[in-house]
Amino acid sequence: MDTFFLSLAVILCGGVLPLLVHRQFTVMKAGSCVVVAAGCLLGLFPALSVLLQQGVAARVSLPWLHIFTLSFQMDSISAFFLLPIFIISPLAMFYSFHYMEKKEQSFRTAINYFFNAILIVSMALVACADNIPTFALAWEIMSVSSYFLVVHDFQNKETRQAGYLYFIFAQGGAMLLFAAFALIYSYTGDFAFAGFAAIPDSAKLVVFILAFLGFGSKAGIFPLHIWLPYAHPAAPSHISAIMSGVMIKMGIYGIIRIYALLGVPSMVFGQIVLIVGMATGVLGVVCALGNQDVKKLLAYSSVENIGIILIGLGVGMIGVATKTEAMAFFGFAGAFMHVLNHSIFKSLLFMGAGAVLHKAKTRSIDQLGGLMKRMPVTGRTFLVGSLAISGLPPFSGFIGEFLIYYGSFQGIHLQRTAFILSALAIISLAVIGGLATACFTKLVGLAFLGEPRTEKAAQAGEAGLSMKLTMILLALACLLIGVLPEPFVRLAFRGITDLQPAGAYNPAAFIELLRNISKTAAFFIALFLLVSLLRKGLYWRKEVGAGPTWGCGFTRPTVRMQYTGTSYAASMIDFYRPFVPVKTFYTGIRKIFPGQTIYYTEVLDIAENKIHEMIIKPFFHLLQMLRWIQHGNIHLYIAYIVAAIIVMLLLL
Amino acid sequence: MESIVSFCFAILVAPLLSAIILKVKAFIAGRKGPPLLIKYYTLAKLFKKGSVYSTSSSFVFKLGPVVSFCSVVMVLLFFPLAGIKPLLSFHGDVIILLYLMGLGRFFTIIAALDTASPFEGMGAAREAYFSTLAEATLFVILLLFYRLNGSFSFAAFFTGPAAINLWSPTASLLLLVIVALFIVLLTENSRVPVDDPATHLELTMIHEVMILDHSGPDLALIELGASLKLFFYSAFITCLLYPFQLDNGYLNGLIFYALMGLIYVLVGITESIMARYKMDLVPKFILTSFALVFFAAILTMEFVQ
Amino acid sequence: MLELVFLIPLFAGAMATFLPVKLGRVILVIAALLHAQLAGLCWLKITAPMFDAYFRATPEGTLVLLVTSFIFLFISIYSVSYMKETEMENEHIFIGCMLFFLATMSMVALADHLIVLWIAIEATTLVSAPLIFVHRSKEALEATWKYVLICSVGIALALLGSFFITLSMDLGQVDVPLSFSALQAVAASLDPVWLKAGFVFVIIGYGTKMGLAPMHTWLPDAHSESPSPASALLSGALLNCAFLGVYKTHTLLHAAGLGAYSSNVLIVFGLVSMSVAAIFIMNQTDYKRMLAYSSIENMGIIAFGTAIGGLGTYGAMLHLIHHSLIKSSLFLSSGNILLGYGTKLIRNTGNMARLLPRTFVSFFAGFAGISGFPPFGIFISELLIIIGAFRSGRFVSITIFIFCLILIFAGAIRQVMRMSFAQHDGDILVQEKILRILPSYALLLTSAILCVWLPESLYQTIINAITAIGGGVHG
Amino acid sequence: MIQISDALLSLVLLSVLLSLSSNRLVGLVRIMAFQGIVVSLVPLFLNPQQGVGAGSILFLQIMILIKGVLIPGFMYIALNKVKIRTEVEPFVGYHASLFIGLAFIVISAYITERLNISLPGGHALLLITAITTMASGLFLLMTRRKAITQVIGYLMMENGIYLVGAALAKESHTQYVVEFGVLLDLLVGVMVMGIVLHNINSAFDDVDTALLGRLKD
Repeated sequence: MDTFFLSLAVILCGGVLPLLVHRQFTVMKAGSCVVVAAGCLLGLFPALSVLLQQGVAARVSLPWLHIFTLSFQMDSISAFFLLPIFIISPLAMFYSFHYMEKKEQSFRTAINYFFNAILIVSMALVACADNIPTFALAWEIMSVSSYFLVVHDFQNKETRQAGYLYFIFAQGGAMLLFAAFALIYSYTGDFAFAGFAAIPDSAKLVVFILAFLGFGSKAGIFPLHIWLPYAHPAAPSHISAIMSGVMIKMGIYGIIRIYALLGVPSMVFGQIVLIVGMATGVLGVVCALGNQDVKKLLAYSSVENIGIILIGLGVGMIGVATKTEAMAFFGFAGAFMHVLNHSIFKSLLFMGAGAVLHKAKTRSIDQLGGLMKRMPVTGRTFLVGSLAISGLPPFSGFIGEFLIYYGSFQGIHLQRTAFILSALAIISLAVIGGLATACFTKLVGLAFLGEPRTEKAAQAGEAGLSMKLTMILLALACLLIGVLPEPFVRLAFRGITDLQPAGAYNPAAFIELLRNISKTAAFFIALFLLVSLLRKGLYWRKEVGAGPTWGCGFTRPTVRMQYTGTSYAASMIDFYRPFVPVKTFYTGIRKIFPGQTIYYTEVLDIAENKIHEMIIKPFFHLLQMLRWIQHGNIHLYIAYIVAAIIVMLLLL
Repeated sequence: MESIVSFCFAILVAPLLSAIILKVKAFIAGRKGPPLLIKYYTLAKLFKKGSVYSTSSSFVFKLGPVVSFCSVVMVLLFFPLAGIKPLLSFHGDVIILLYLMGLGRFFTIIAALDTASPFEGMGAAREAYFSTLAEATLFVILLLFYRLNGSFSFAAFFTGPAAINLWSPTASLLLLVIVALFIVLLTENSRVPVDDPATHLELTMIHEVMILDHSGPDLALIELGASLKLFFYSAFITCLLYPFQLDNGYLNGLIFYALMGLIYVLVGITESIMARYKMDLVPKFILTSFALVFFAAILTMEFVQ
Repeated sequence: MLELVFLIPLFAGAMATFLPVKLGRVILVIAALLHAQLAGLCWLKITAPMFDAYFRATPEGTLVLLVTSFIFLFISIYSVSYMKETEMENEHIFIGCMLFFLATMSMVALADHLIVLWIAIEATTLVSAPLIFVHRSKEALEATWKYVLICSVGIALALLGSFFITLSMDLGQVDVPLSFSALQAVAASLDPVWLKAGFVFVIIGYGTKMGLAPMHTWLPDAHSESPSPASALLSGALLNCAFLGVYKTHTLLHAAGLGAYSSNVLIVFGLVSMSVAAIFIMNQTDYKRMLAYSSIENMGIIAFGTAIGGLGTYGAMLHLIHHSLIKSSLFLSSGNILLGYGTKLIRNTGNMARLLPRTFVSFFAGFAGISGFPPFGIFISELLIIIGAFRSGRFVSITIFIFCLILIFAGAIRQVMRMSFAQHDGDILVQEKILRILPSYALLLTSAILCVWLPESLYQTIINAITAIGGGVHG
Repeated sequence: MIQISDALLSLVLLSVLLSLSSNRLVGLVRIMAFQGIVVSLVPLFLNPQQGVGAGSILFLQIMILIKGVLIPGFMYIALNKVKIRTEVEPFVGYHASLFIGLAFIVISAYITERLNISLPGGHALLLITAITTMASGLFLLMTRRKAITQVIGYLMMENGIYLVGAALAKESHTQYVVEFGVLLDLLVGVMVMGIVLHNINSAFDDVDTALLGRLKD
């Protein structure tokens, strides 16, 4: 545990350092990156040692403000969640070395680095917090520091709005968490996490729902995900990578933690988590499909992946409730694995998107195209990331999904509710998988392939060195986990050892299966190489020509005729209507010689839309009406006092 | 050894079977039709040729055919043909196989998008769309099988004493599954009424339009891959129809390929007597298959206690 | 000689009123420093009261006195610079009234006698009226008029309440001096009906002064129209003093076994105040009014926290301290903003992050603090109040409480972000000066430090203050 | 024999009713002066058997000075200085006000009945008067447009509260020092109000509080 705190101190130094030397731009960036990276590396040791030596749970506590103690404990769950924090964060910092190029904004960059370091530290503390005040403190610091990271480009109106939305959700979520903790405290009278299991079952459900909503608002469960598609695009890309790759996982961590602490094998928890997970996953990916903004699309895809993780958790919880050990084990392990995987490929994708944004100056898919040739490294790594996030073998995303599938299939033999839920989990995973493929073929195919649709895209160049290196590293990780999943899955298995009900299962048989998967992946790659060689052979000494794409008889094709993201997704979106409303704006054709007309569609987020229409608007109207109270008339003000007295005397 | 032979035989025979469909269609239309070996001729011709690549395209375009071909071959490697144990098999292989097919599709789609052609984009969008629905059906079938038989690989589904087929007590459910699978077959292999491979209007096509720009050996790989894919789905249905558990391997093989031929004929007949659906009716068609298997899955709550 | 705590500022105020302005400024700061020392002595229990029938250093009073003294010190430094910048007319009166105000507030904090407390609170109204009034604009006049009249009416009712408490003593056949500490001892034999009636009038009366809705109506006007140092004093110190009156009466009721009743009343008032604040913080157009409504909210929180007992009461006391520190810092920052932009309308401000970076830091940090983010203490106090409320099983009220908190946060952050980041065309009228920045930083820093390290003796003072009403840290 | 205290209380009631129906500001101020003096005298006659101490005589003088002379005088000056139009300008008409005043008396009688407590000397009338005075004061505060009438309403309310205090509180608790403080506060309060009034008049050319409605949300 000492090493852990030492590493946090080093990271903090790495954050404070830029504030001191912000006048030397390059020195500042390099220094901060190195120090933070060193800190993170240091932090990995205790996390890994807890994971590898089973049952080592270090604990530290110190008194705070007379009535609290700040106590930290690193068990396997915390240690596992520390991995993405300490792996992705330094990489994102490294990436930012070439991403943050505006020398004139040197001080602002320094502030960004400062809050970034705070965010890393606070996330690590959240993962290790062991009582209510500690957790609340770390959680709030995390929220506030990430808020400042989101509003980095505050001149931009959209950024401000995103920050606004994010902050509200962060605070609202925190309040719900406080309520959940307070409810527990009201029974235990103790701040420590350890006593949570002692509260009555009826209270546990309420606590769980409150905490689920609170953590869910951070993780981005439907319909509390509204802030995500705003905040992630608004933040600088390395921040998006950390937020999407790591920070929203802290919400997941919270859900797991509260579940583990409550320790109730009730079906209801699993049902809630699973159903919300399915809704989140499907609606997330459909919204992603409908969006043409690269970073927004990725943000929705994060929502989708949170959905997948929740499905995994839900399956695990149902497994615990029905005493189906294997189901519990694989559900949880799959969720853990997906947490790790998602942090890797999502940060890779956000970094890729950042590189595109940096060079092509636009985030709209409908304005990009042909970047594969102009940004070969970014394009190829992005392709790998897309394959991984679509859950396709032999890349990492598949492994997590496979575990979850495997867990869900274990539930197929159960009766009634459990069976139907498992079946629904499988179906929704399949649907999500299919739609994710559609979504990422769209992203890769339209943004990176084909011809550039605008001048901006045509003039894009390759990203800077540090950006390229980071992306290559992450892409290799995706492939590595996909081909050699065993050690990583073992880590996930170790991760869930402290999740009591699931920890007892012996996964020896499954390791065999993993090796098979790994063999299959290897076999597939071999086959692929073989066929490629064959293809090479077939083309040997043959004439290979080049010409324009065949226009199907159309003689003068232009780049604007290419299929756009909007049209690509249109029919799929249509399939999911009423749940995915589409706003259409069309001026129509009026005169005999029609002038310019405008046609424009936008895929709306049902949660955002409905919440705004049905709740926010009427509520604000009510508030506006109530403003009459302060009308400025002193006579009535005195009448208020009199009325208050009369009412109180009557109630005496 | 037996497995290798069976696998190689399948790869060799697949194009021939595809030609049966053409023959049947021609027969019903009252024409003579192409020779049965037409697919082999086409493949040979294509393999001999060189290629022309679009200036818009990148390496992804060349990767597409290879990956999609490999993915289908992989699936066949795991599939028990005529009751013969497949080359590879392990518990849980179905999922990785379905996902490998997804990988193939992924590359087909982005290869199509790589050409910057609006028509190919259109085809790609449809392919992506319909396959999301078909995939859901397949997964329901998997879970249904898992519930019936407790196994998790093609080999275990269709071989051994607990093999799933029409001769088992749950046959009524399997009827639904077979119909659904047939629909999926039509969808995934771009047959009428979902797609019309013979049409000459790019706007109405799905799969064919995606490969407009491919030529030479690339196209050959795609064609061969398509034949193998059709072979796989037909074999899937065939296995459900009959348990290939006779002691005589040759007899098994004979029945297998006869049933296969029957399915191809059925596809041919379907193609002849049906018109292609309007694009927006296709999802409904595929959803029918989903509904069928989902219904079957729910019914298992009564059957399997 | 405990009474020196209010006699010295009184004397200094009289001097400042009649001496030249420049000397007056020096007197202001020196008196603030002296007062801080005297308050410290009082805290350390070194000085004893001379008129112990009327004055007494109770723990809650000491707490309020300390807070008042502390923030007054920084506000006085700020106001020296502020007054130089604004070239205030009647500056000597302003300085004098500031000191009088300090004197009367200290008197409130030390008062132990029912009626003396009343006199002191009424006196705070009277000496602070000129502070609001000092700019003599039409709005300032209106605000002053409303302040004086509404508060006077309210406090008159508090006097009635005090009489009722006296009556309850007579009816209960006890004859002790009319001081809180004496009544406390015999509380059980007081007549419950009249005690409750007295409480009703006291809470209406002092509640008016404290800014509890629906008697809060004067507060946004007065706080927004007065010069910023005065607003900071009104919000950071005066409201606490009024709260002290409510608190002492609540203590009395609790001792008499009527704690449940008074708690319920306080909770209702607290929640109504928070709701009203929520209504008006949404879409607020004037940032000083926004801060004023935020004070109403926080007084609601304190009332609520006090009422729920246990940890909640501890939280309420912490909230009182931190709210004073942060809110006065915010009002000081708002003074800089007002000087910089020359307007109180939010829509005419903007881009503070660039134009007034130092003020931006203090304003935004203050806002984060008041919204309950660490490292500022309101984070802890709100957490404790929520926990306490759950602990005492008040689920409905805590739901409203949390809902209001979220609503207020949502309303305020919008305005704060607008002011901090939005586009602004035009120049800054008055640049930031170090003397006008440091006090607000110092106040915020104090809150942050108290969130990390709370001195043992201060902790003990808080505990002593709340044990009387069943507050504690193990409840 | 008619008790002096009862007579005084009746006078107070009469002054309350008069003030409600008065339509001239000057008249109103005079009524207030009268009421102030009468109210100051009440405690003296409340408990005749207790005797009159030197302290209370002194206090009585101060009281009369402040309530009967200083404050009304001050308001009189203010009235002249700010040249207020002499109409009272109520929101609620004089007759209606009068009736409401009568209703207050009835209600106070009812409340006093209900309270059923042992008042010193059994002066039920004292409590009735006190409540009526307070209520009427609040009523004036709420229904009279002019700022100066609001001050008068406030004064009336204070008078009512003072009566309650006199009725309920034993002298031993309050020891004059405190009562003197209360009086001082009252005096200063009214002075501050007067100053503000004066400024309002010079800023707005009127003291109509309906003009004071700029500060709102």
